[in-house]
Amino acid sequence: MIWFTLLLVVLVLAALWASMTTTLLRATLGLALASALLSVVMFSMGATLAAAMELSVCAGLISVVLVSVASLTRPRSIQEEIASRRSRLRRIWPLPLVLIAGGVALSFVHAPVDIVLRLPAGDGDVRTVLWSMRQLDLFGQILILLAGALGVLVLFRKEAKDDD
Amino acid sequence: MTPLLLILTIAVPAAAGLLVLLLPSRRAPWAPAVLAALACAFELALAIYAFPHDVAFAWSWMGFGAEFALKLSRFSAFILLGIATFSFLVTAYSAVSMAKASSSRRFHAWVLFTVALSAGAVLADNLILFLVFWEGLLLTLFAMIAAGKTRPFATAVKAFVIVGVTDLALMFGVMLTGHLAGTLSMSAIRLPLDGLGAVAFLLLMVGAMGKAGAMPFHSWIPDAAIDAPLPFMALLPGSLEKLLGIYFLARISLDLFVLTPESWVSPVLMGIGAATILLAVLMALVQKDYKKLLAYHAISQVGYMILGIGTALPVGIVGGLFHMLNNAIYKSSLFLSAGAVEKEAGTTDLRELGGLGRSMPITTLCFLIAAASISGVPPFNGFFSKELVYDGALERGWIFYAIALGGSFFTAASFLKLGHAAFFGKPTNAKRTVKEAPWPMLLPMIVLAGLCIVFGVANSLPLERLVQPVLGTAMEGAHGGTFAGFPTNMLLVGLTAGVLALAVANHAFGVHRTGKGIGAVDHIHHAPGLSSVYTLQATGVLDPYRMLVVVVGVASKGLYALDRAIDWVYSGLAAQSALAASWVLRRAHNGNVNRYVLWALAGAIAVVLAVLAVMGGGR
Amino acid sequence: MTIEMPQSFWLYFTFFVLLLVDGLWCMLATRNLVRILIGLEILMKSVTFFLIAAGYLSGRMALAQALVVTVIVIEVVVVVVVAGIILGFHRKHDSLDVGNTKRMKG
Amino acid sequence: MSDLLLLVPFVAVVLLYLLPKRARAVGLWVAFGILALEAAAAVLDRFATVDVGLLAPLEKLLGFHLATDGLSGLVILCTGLVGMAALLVARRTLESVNERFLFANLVLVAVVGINGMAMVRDLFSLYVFVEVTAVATVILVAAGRGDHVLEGAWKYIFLSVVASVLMLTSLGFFLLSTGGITLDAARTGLAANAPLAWIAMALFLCGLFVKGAMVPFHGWLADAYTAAPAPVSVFMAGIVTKASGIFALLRIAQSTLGGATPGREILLVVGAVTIVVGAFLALTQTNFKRMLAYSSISQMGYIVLALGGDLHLGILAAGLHFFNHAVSKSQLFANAAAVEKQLGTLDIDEMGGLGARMPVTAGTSAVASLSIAGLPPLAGFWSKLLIILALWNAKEYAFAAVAILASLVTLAYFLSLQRKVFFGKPLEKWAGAREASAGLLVPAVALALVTIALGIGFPFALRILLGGGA
Repeated sequence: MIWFTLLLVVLVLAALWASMTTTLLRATLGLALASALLSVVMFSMGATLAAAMELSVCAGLISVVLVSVASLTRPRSIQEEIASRRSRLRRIWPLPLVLIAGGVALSFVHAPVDIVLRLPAGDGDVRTVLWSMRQLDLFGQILILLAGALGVLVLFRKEAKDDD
Repeated sequence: MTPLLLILTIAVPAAAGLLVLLLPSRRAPWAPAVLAALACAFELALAIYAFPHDVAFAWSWMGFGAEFALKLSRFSAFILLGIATFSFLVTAYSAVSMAKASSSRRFHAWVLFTVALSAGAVLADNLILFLVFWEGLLLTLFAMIAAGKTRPFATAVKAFVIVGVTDLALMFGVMLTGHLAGTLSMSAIRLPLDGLGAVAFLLLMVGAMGKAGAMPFHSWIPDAAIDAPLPFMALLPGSLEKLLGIYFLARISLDLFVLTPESWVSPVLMGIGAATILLAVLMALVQKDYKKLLAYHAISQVGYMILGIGTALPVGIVGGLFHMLNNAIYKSSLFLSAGAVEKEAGTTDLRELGGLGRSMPITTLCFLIAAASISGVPPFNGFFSKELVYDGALERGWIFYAIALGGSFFTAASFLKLGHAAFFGKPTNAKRTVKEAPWPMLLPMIVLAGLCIVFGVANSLPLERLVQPVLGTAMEGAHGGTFAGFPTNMLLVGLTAGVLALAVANHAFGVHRTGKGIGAVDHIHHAPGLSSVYTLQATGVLDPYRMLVVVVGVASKGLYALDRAIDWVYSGLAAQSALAASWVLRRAHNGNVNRYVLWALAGAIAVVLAVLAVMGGGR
Repeated sequence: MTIEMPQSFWLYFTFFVLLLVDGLWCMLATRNLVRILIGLEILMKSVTFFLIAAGYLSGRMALAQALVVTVIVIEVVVVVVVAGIILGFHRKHDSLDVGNTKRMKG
Repeated sequence: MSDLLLLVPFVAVVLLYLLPKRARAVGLWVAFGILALEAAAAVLDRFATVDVGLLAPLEKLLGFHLATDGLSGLVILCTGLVGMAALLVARRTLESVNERFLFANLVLVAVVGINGMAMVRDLFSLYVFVEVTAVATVILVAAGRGDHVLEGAWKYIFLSVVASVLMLTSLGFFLLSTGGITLDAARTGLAANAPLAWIAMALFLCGLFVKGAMVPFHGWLADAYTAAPAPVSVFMAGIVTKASGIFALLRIAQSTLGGATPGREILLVVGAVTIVVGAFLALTQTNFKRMLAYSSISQMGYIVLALGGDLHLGILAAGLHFFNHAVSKSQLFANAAAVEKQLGTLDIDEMGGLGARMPVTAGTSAVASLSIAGLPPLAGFWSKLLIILALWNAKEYAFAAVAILASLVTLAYFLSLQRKVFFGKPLEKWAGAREASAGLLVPAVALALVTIALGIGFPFALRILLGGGA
């Protein structure tokens, strides 16, 4: 139990680093790390399929997208960087304090929670659920991927057109 | 007599209105007016044919008590006849006066829609159906004012807001009434006037008064008088709105609710009536514009009707309804005369008018008859209805009678001033040669003036055929079953005559005192009794006229301020605070998406906390 | 290595809230559009975590996983679209500053 | 049949991309045809009863577990009408064939999403389809040519993500409290008065409030509508926002809340606040589309307010107002598109007297404005009357009063709009302005006719609706 809690603490720390670090590249790295840690958390909770998806798509694909966006855009000049760092520090420094305070405060809460329909673990295999009960969601996935493809077509190709 | 005929009374004008809108107006500019007049003539024929019948039918409609129910009763047949008559006369008149106006087509279309909706409102026997027609009239009112000429939009919006507010009250009233009565069928409702019933009655009353233009919902009428086309003034504020407003007031007082003299609502109604009479007539007295003066009288006369109905006595109610009929006759005649003057002399400013009596003799004659009628001179119709109202008012309290009589004095005084300034004296505007108005404009005036005489001399005709059947059994036992004939209470007649004489004397003296530019040849100047008053004034010790002028002037100015204050509440305070609210809210939307996200999160937290609070409280 | 799993709702809830606040703060406190995208991702992590935890605590793991799989697919599409918009901003204003997203007011 | 509503537009998009590039002009008409069929299906059909024999193997194969009822039919009908209007507007306002092709495809994708929302019985699938529609719409906005398209799209998707977070958190709570995420499971949990279930419902409602732009969740809407290209704003205002926010609320109120405390109170308060704030915000706007956008917020508040009233009458009233507002508001945006195309501006302070130059646009916009403001005998009057009756029956007199009083403000801003744009003196500046081309007038006139026809024939329509058990 302690190990699991520690894992979660590290997950939050990674996310905190992603949101506080100075350069975009490091932030992306932090995010990928957080994603990977979440994947481990899911795995240890028994959610293997979701963990695999999280690792490959979020830690993998999304990081690629983020890195390419960062590389496609103009890096800021040194002056801009320095000026922005100061103002950024002013806005971001309370965050760790808030997180620590929030974590400590919430750790004292032990009000009973009615989880009404607690079942013994294991309500069937995820593949069965996904393929025989959630077909509509699968259709939705295909559909949103189609929309995303159209989006890529228009939003990214527009850039190519403008570059010509 | 089939239900079909009832529907035709609504459908024919509506269809004619649509047809007018579709006509090619460039090719035949006269067509809309002619079509309108024809449709109104047909409407009149229908109304006359339907008059002696009793028809009622209902089609099930929406499912929650709202039925498409029409009913022709004694009362609605009477009002329908009035609507048809006045719309016919006014369309005949506007065929000439509006023929060349670019807005003729739209104007006539809206007149026809107004007639259709009015007929519907009068015939409706279901509160929801009634509401639909009534609200539709709001729309045509707006459109008709907007069809006028100079900057009418502000007026239109003002009229719309005021009438809209009163219609909201009506809407609430209808709901409450339906809720209390358990039915929406008007002929089935009979509620006692206590508790919520009284509230419902007052809400409905506000709606009726807003339509009739009683104080304090009158504010738009004088403004509209300047801006709107004159046939409109003659038709809507002059006659139809009074007919409809008083019809509905009488319906709720007589049918839907049980109004007895003991109820506290009765003095409220009488008080509103009395206040309307006096305040509006004092406003009228200081006006210097023909149309505006008439407009304030249009408000003042409503006071008599409300006072009469408010007495809750048969004599007063009959008087009030008879006065409604009479008022519609002479007031539309007066508005039409104003229209004729405006068309021929080019202005309605009394300071620029004068001596029209010679160039427009027929108009002048009609004006004189109508003015005598509104002032309550026997044997014209206004005299008889006012006497009935006086009779009822005196029975309920001398103060109401005194105010009503005072109103008569000022009415007479202001019409003496108006007639004197416009039709007698020297023509002040010599450059323009004024001719008599054309016949199609004169005819309606003549017909209406003739009615003033007929309904006065032969008052048993309207009273026994039209008005008294409305009360039904309540008439029996009182006054031998009829109020026709010359008033029996000679004391009241004497007082009326005295007041009229006083008005004449006052006018004569006033003209003599201030009369610059107005000829001395007028017969009024030589009225007896003048010299003694004059001597008294000449001593300089006591100047009753000046005192009167000062008192009336101060009162009028105060009332004018009050009037503007009411106006300000409508068009100033409400509008300004709405704009301020809008401005503050727009400033809050500063374009920063972070702010919007925080709003959303705050909203979500508030909703969850509210749920937790309720769930916690529920345990 | 087998890890003993806690069963307390509040433990999961605490870390869910911490991730949520972290992501929101990251989104709202920055002036850089890409960093907003990163904040958005952290938000999605927190929600994913909460869904899995809910499935775990209520014994509906399979259902929760099925949902999370779909959520991840939606998430990646949203990220790609947002990235496209960010590139559009950069193309138009040659800057990643959030000031360009605050032009319309009132 | 219900499966076809999802499959046909989807397959059409895929097939359209297989076409050679020079045949792309046909895309718009394919989409138009599909939407026309959809509207026809909604009018003629009860969906579930037809073609069971023929489609049964398909349905078994897909296993979508869809369910249709009167409410689904309502949304599908609105989608068909509004979508056709938007496509016609697109034909005249989008310049290149490629833009029109893309528009048609994305509209079809969004339509699949909306059809899905109309028929699902499961909160997560609802979320998925809401998200599909949102993504397609964001791309539509961002793909436009205007100055602010990116900003509008950005704000829209930013707030959408907030909505997603709220809804997914809510689903987590539903899992915890009821173990299921179907509408029925949610109802069971709520009926048992489980606090967790109620928190979950509150969060889901908040997510939908963002999607439906209820105050204070409304920040994105005005900017997105204003920035969007003309046909996109027709489509968004007409159906997207309504389906993904308001219709979902309708569905939940109908099948899950069942008029229970505190759900009803939340809907009442949020609806009333939205009505008032939206109306006041609209009052002083100077941009044609922005005023319409805030007016949309206010009117959607009416729909939500109705859901807090008497259960059956409230849902009927909300459904009717949903339809009326979808028709009238998309028509007003089509009018705005016509004005923008002819004048090149949307600033109403610069306009004036256009009534003489553009009589059809002026006339139809007057019809739609007056209908939304609730003047008889137009359709909007009836739905507002029913809303007020629904509140009255539920003894919510104060909220009924708010609904009535706010309609005065509605009237005020629509009068001000009509006056500034169409009435008044014709300005010299616009002496050369002409009525828009027939292609832009057709949707406006058609939708105005629907408003008038429904207004006049309302009693009969109501009987059909009551018979159909909406």
